[in-house]
Amino acid sequence: MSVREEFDAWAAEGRDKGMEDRHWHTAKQALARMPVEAGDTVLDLGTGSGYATRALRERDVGRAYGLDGAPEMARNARSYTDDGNVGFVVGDFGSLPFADDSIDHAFSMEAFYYSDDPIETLEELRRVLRPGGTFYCAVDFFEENTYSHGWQDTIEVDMTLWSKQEYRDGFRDAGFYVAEQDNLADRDVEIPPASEFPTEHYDTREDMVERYRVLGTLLTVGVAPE
Amino acid sequence: MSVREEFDAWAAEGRDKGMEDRHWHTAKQALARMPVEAGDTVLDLGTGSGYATRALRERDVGRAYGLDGAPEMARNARSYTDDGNVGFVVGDFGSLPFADDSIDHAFSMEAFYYSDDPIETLEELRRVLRPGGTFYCAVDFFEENTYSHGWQDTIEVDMTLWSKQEYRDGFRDAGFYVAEQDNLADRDVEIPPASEFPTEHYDTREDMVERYRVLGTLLTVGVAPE
Amino acid sequence: MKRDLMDIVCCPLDKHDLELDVDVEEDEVLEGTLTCTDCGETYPIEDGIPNLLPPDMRD
Amino acid sequence: MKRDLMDIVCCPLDKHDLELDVDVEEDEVLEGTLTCTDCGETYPIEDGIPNLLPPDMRD
Ligand SMILES: Nc1ncnc2c1ncn2[C@@H]1O[C@H](CSCC[C@H](N)C(=O)O)[C@@H](O)[C@H]1O
Ligand SMILES: Nc1ncnc2c1ncn2[C@@H]1O[C@H](CSCC[C@H](N)C(=O)O)[C@@H](O)[C@H]1O
Repeated sequence: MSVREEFDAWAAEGRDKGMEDRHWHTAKQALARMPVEAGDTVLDLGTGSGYATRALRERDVGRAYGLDGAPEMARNARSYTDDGNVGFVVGDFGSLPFADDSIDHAFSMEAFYYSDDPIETLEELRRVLRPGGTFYCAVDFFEENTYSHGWQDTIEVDMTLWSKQEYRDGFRDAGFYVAEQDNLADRDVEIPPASEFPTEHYDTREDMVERYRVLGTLLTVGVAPE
Repeated sequence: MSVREEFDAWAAEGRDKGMEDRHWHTAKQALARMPVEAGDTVLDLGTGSGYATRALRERDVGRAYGLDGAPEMARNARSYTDDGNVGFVVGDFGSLPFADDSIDHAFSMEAFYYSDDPIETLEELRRVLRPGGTFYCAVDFFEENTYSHGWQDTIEVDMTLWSKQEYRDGFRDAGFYVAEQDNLADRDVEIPPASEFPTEHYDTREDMVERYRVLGTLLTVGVAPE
Repeated sequence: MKRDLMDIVCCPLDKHDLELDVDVEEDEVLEGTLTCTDCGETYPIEDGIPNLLPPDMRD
Repeated sequence: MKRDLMDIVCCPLDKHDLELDVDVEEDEVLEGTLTCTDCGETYPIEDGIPNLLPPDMRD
């Protein structure tokens, strides 16, 4: 199934809003770290409901664009804001429709690993970022987070399962400098008392603590060179 | 008073260890984010007891060096480890005794603002870092942290009180890319119940929460360009 | 889409500039077409959203 | 100091290479002198720690 079909269906079911609620717990931490300045042009890759695009705009950037490969996602995202400096574009990670050096900073949450060819996507990002621009790449689906491995079985789009080291190496292979890597703990999700385990998803309370408070969301920050 | 006199006296009084205990709460968070690789050469500026130098070495870097302007600090730091790949050097922030492009990543906790000339220090760091190398600069003494402003009265070395924005601007003026800025919350310090306030340092519990859990330690990450 | 998107947008295939033809415009462009000034490929703007997927991914 | 520090260390004033003269060495150099190959300035190594402060900050 194509990205378009898979995620248009998600958008139609309203799953964009559910993702927004869950992903915000750690996405807000990554967004807060971004060195954006007033007037910057920023890009949110795989924007879904567009919450990160809207949050960046609140930091007084000049223009915030959300790109998504699923037209229904972009349509939903557009309907959640009437800020004229927020815009949505349908496009694919592998062929970004932006000019060289046209973006100051880019962000992506839980979307990068759907790319058909992650190195190509990173090269495209390097091309559109101005020298010194950053790419904040946040993912919950990564090698060390074994709790996420089963997701592929429920999604028909191929997913890339990189480790922390593979994220660093991939960024460097595509010509990025790696400035930071971190596990962002989700401190907002509620973890029930031990007596309620096993739950549907976790055998023990320790597992759920490891999943959310320790592994959390993997953030890799790349900086585009000259 | 010179850095040497002021901090040699601190070292003689054992204040290096007290700082280590307190600063570790947030320094460990900054250190964990650094994208160091096995074999890297790393530098800890204003190393004090050398705890950050030792912690970096534990991440399997090739060599970790701590630089300090106070010979007694370096002497103490040296006495706390016998790892042959950890070394200490007496030197000044403004005239770093390292060759161009010789350092992969640099770190500094609660020391940068003692520099005689912070822009010159940043330029020196840019010089010694290889392209793509990072400088992780962590400070508790900054404009937004009004609780820290009184410190200057107790120290005879002149301190630079920059705001978050001034840190970003200063890094850029010295030719760094700014990759990240964050307030690292100190979640380890114990905050007494409201009934115990006012304390010696805080009028209300809210003040102490703001100081540690919100303002915390200001981290600015610079990346050296080509 | 706002017209200022034209400053940074380009053809996803060959990265050349696009030309804007407007069919419906209110505060922003609601319906129209973006045409690559080099390869001539066209990209629709529908309900205010430009679809800049490579043509083979469009449907 | 370990001898491999020589790979990266330089004169703090003019950034030229330093020459190492060893007085006492065990696992590492404990006492000795570093001399700038350009300006001739000397820097002491005491108790295993090189003092590379600019000379006017040394005392
Ligand atoms: N190759 C690709 N090109 C463009 N968008 C893609 C894509 N692969 C996946 N996407 C989009 O990426 C999104 C992933 S879901 C995550 C949405 C949002 N960032 C959030 O945090 O909730 C979907 O909206 C999907 O349509
Ligand atoms: N201009 C300068 N050059 C070199 N070292 C300096 C300096 N100004 C201050 N320092 C050193 O910086 C240290 C600041 S205290 C902080 C020590 C340690 N990083 C910690 O987190 O606990 C002192 O050891 C002091 O000697």
